[in-house]
Amino acid sequence: SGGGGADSGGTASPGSSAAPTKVGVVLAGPRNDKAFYQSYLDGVQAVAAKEGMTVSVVDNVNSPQAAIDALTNLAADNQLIIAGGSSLVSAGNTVAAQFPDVTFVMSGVVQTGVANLHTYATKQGVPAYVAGVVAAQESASGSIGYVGGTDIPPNSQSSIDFAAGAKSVKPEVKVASVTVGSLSDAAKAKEATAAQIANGADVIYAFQDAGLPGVLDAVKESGKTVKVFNPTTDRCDESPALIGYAFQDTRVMVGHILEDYKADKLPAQPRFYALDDPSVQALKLCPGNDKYQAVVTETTNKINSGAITMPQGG
Amino acid sequence: MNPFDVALFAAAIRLSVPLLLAALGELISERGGVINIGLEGMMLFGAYGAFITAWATGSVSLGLAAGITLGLLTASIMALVSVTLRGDQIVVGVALNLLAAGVTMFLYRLQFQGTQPTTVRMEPYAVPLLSDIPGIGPVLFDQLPLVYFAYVLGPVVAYMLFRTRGGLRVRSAGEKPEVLDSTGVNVVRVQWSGVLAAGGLAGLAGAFLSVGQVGLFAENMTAGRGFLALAAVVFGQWRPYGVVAACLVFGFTDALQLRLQSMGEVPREVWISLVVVGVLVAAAGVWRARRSGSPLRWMLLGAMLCVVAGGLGTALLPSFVLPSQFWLSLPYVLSLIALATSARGVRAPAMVGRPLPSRG
Amino acid sequence: MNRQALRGAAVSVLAVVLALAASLLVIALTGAPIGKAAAAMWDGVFGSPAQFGATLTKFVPLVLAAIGWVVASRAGRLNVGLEGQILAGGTTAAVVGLYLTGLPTVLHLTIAVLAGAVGGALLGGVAAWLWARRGVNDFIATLLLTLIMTQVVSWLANGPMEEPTGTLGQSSPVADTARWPVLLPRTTLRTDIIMVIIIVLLAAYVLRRTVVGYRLRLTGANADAARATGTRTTVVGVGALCASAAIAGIAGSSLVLAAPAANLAPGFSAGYGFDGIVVALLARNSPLACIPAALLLAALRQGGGLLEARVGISSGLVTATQAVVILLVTGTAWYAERRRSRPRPPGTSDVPAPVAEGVRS
Amino acid sequence: MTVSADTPGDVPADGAAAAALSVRGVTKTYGALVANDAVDLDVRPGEILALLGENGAGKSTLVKVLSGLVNPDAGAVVVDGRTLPPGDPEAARAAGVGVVHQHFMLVPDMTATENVALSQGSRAGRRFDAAGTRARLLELSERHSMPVRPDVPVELLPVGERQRIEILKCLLGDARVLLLDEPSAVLSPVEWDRLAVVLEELASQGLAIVLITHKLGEIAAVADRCTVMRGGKVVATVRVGDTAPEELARMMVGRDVVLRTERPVVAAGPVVLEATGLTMAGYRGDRDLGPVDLTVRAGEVLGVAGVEGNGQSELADLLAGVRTPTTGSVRVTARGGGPGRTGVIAEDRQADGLALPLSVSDNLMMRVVGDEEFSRRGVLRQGRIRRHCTERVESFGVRTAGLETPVESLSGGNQQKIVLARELYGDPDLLIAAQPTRGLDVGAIEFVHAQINAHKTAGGATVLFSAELDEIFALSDRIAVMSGGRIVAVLTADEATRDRVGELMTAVNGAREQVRP
Ligand SMILES: Nc1ncnc2c1ncn2[C@@H]1O[C@H](COP(=O)(O)OP(=O)(O)OP(=O)(O)O)[C@@H](O)[C@H]1O
Ligand SMILES: Nc1ncnc2c1ncn2[C@@H]1O[C@H](COP(=O)(O)OP(=O)(O)OP(=O)(O)O)[C@@H](O)[C@H]1O
Ligand SMILES: [Mg+2]
Ligand SMILES: [Mg+2]
Repeated sequence: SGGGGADSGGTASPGSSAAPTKVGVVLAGPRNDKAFYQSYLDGVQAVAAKEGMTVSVVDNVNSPQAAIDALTNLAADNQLIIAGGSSLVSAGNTVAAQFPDVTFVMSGVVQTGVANLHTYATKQGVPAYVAGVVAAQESASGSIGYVGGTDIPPNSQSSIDFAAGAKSVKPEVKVASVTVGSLSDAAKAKEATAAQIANGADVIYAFQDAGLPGVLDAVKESGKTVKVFNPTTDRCDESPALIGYAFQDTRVMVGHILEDYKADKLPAQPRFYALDDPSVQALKLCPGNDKYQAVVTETTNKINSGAITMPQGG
Repeated sequence: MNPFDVALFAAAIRLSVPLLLAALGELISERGGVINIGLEGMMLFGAYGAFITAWATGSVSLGLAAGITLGLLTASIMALVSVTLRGDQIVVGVALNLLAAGVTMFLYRLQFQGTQPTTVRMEPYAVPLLSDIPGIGPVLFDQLPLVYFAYVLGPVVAYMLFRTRGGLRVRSAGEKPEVLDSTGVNVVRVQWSGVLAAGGLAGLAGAFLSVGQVGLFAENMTAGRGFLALAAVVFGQWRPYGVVAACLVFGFTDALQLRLQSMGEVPREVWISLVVVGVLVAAAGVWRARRSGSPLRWMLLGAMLCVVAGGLGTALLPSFVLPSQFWLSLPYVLSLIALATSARGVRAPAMVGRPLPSRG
Repeated sequence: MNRQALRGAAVSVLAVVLALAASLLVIALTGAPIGKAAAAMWDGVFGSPAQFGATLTKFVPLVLAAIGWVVASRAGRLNVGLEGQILAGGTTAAVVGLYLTGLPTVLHLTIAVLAGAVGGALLGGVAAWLWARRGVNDFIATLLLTLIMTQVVSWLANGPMEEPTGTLGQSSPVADTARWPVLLPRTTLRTDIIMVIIIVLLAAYVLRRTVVGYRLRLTGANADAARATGTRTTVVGVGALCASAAIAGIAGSSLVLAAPAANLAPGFSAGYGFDGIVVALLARNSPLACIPAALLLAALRQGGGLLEARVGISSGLVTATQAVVILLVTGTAWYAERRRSRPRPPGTSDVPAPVAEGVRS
Repeated sequence: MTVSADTPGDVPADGAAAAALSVRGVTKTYGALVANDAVDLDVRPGEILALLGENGAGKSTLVKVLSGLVNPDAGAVVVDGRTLPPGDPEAARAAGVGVVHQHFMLVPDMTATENVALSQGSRAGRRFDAAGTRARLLELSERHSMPVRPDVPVELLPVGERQRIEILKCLLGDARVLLLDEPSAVLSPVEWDRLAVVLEELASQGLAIVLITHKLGEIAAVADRCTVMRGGKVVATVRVGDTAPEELARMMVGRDVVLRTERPVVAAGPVVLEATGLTMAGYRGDRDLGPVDLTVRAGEVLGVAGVEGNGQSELADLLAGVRTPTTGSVRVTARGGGPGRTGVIAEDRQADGLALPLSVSDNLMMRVVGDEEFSRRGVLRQGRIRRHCTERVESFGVRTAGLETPVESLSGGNQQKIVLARELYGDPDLLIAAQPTRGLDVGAIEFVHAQINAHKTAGGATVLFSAELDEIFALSDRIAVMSGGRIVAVLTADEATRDRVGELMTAVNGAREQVRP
């Protein structure tokens, strides 16, 4: 192990094989979203508690300049910066160069050739593909729906992949996507879902965090049998309508980041998690839907083996 | 497939109601000469206050009361700084939005540490007999009690503004406060009451979102409805029934766009109704031009566009999807068009955006 | 006159100090170490060249937006839509920076900045047209256009202008030839600040010493009298709105061309348009006073950032603190004005009592 | 009877009746300026007291103190034996003080009914009785022959009608004390006559009335006593019947005033103004102007007379180029050929002639700032501007603390002088003078008349619009009479008699001014 006494702004070189004592976390959204951002932070804090690191957090970073500021401010005091949210990537590209002693890990494709800049990210659309395959089989009406939040990349990727998954098994299935305009507007998510149901959709992929209860409400009030997928976390107990979720645990990924940092093994190439590590991302089914487990496993394997190629864009 | 069904209209009403509550309050405030950019913040505070109270007490009505109270408190800041202290209305409003976003976020996190609990919420109440009317019954009369309140609010506000002394005072505070001053009425107090009305109703609108519709709170859950309500006041041209109509139009387009998006492609019925709307707009334009000499050509242009787009759509049925941002900005575009094509007499109350003169 | 200006300035400074004290108090109430918080505030602004550079970087859009407000309000127009015009200007600058390549730096950058001005002016022009030809309240028109422009930028950044991988919801960076050169190495400060200072001085000069400035002032004071004595007030009003919007557009171009990421991203205007109004208010609509006022607000924004990063104060609290600062400043502005017009004891003024007026001796 | 100007209040009360309104030692200062200086005043029930004073003497300030709009530095206002709390308009209203302010206190987008209702009652939550208010308004309006339209937003009404609404508003408020601040400034002579009858009737019912006016004839016609103010102080109170108008004027200004100006005779020169076929459709919504044809020569003053609302204001705007005609054209030819310059004295100087918040110097530069003389390539030439403004201020005797003083702090007369100094600069070929002396005191009127005559003598052409027939007769070489938006006759000064002009003004087309139900 190298010099352990790396203090703030000190001499730690990137990838020094000691546990960082100070980690800064930047989140593009709220730290308590019960989903993506929260699990990022949980991951860091879990390791931090074990290893005795201090963690500084800046969240709700919603403009480019705020992203630069957050990264710069944290870089001044910390050795490792972990940024959750693809909108922070371009800020990472510029700030990393100014702090060669600090290691930056971004969640999106970064500029190559910068020694202290790395990518660890999830491809959030891929589990939605598997969900699409299940949805097409589950749907009795031949019509399924996608209720999106805002026009952000993981949203559009999930939308495209969900539709592609469904069409891959039933080309004639109708997939309609609606964007609510907010991830936390539960009232409007409810109306959007009600609209989907009114149009005959009986399986819905809801890309909603704080807005999910609105979606489930709409299902309940419709009185129809409608199944819902949600992203990220296990919320199966919230409603019997939930059929499964695109499990994502960035905590594990963040754990990997810290391990790799310690072992001085942060890769130069972007490290993407699709479905290859089920502890990071997977399509999981809620209890009582085991009949689809085989389909899920098969599709997941096909994707991992490259037998299925994912659609582009998003 | 026909999107124009009962569900659509019911959704339109539900989407209109929070707008209606906030916009009618804002109408009173603006008629009194204070524009309230902080409406969004007042709604957010209202939503938060209602949720936290309902969560703590398990009572929806206490929640609603708390929502109103928080709206009133926020409005007091607005009134204190912009009316009593003659601060710039825009700046105060912007600051209040920041304040609401910041404080609700801070407190909510402090309390719930990353969880998102749900709580009791208002139950729909089917009005006996009325809700049995086939067709409109279930749409209009099987709703949350607050929706019924919103139904009567428009006429109530109209009555208050035009038939009561208080209304006269509010309007004169917004047009020519010197007059009010000379009659011995405290103009500052009148403007305060306008702002408070806006705050209380905005708080209620926020409460409608949190404990009325979903029984939970989420950071920034008002999602721009305050600005939409501001636009509705403009679109409604500062008249109570105009504002009601504007909110219904916004609610309807919102419901329709959600519906159309979830249909994937735009069905033939929609194109046909676009033609119908075009014809109606043209007719209304001709009628209005007769009456008030408002510029006809813009109306006709808009109507022509509707007819042409509708006709082409009917004939070709392109399965195209408009970006969500188009729908999100539509209410603002509509408001601007309404203002630009309206008769010249339509204007904001003279004092909107301006501080009261101080007396010698 | 000077003494009054001084008192106004003193009240403004006092308001800010008061607001800072209030926010430190709130911070203390939440249990955070207050000394550390204050130190973080200070370091956030002056702690290192990078921090100071970042403060100055924020100064740029703030002061430009404030000047935009001053120009319009001189002519009696309320341009509340500076925020939207910043978005418009940034967008056009980004378009030129991205798609008009192969030019030498000087030329490309110049064109991109001008494009920003034009973009802002175009959006302001829509409001001006609505005001002049359709009688739409400028206040309302500019506000609505801002709300629309926000959606347009979101659409462009996620749609037509998104970078090739299509995964970031932002555009690619503009060509290097369209970027402002770095002024201080290892900071975000770029040479656009020099242009900005020139613009401020120019605006002050034009408003004070030229016929155009005179006509703006006249139109703002009484448009009817101005029109009756030969000033084309509609032209002046439209011109003021467009010029104001063009300046905001330049602020937008800086937020793209001088930003480290140098691309178009949703929300890049970050509220500068509205904060600019606060700056102008703080500066009592004097262009030169906008410089210290903008520095102050930039420092507040910058200091608040480090407060969150270092002391762990919730971003909600930092936001709320900024709101309190704005409220205090706004609330006290009038107090300063009012103090000015209070009766002074006889004998302290140089205004003689008008006796026997109306008579020509 | 001679009155010493140094002993105020030397006319004792008639009979033993206690004063309805007493003012004791009211003092109000604005900075160093003493607007009211220990003012004492008594008005008894049934009495009409005229308040006379030069512009800026402090009359309106006193009215504002009495109505509670202005908080005095010292002194007390006593109504019916009770001292009013200072600066409380509500208390003043409740005590029965009714005010017609110098500037209208009407909400423009409300109807007369609503405006009246607004001024009454104190409980906010209550429904107001629209039908009842309307009925009482109409009843009163009929009783006093002051026709008003109760359901039209007042912004669409002519000023005369707005003034009537103001007065009715006061009467409906059950006033015990009525303060009228220059009500006749915007009334036609006929309307004034009607108002005079009303005032006398009210006085006979026991109201105490304070009437502020600059017109000595009005004072002679209705007032019992007259209080004269100068420089914020009461200088004398006299019984009207005993005092000649010249004497009143002298007390007020502090020197002799020439009440009648001599009209210089100047040989008419070439045609300067030629207006042909001027029309304007739909002014004030439903009326059409014209067609109007006019010719005015150098060295000539054309007076335009007419009842308010018959198109004079609009014609003035058309001639001044402020508005564009629907058809027809206005040609102004310089005396030496080529396009001529026009100077305009706007009817409403504060609204259309001055930028009140700006400095004296800024206000003097409005027309000429773009000239080569005062700016070079768009940059102001400060030195020349300063010299020019100093010269203007001095030669017109403007009383101002300096060139940088905001015009709003000047008194009405000095504001008018600023307009004259600006508009007469450079010897314009044509002067459009609309109500040039409205609201001015006699001293200031004398000055303005002298300036108009000087302009004429220098060979300029003038079109004079005035609601004061006296003024028209005093200055005009020819008189055009307007009615119903047209010029119904043009008379020479010799042909024109008061009766003839009055008859033409109100004949046939004048019926348009009548109120439609
Ligand atoms: N009905 C109309 N249609 C189109 N343009 C118009 C119409 N009426 C007025 N305009 C134009 O709009 C502009 C402003 O009109 P507006 O009536 O507000 O002028 P104004 O009253 O002179 O201005 P201000 O508001 O400064 O008093 C003018 O240039 C005028 O030519
Ligand atoms: N709000 C104010 N601030 C400063 N000075 C004022 C103010 N109001 C009035 N004055 C000054 O007080 C003096 C008296 O004004 P006031 O309006 O009472 O005169 P007036 O007798 O009514 O004159 P006029 O015949 O022109 O109406 C003037 O010199 C005026 O400039
Ligand atoms: Mg106008
Ligand atoms: Mg007066």
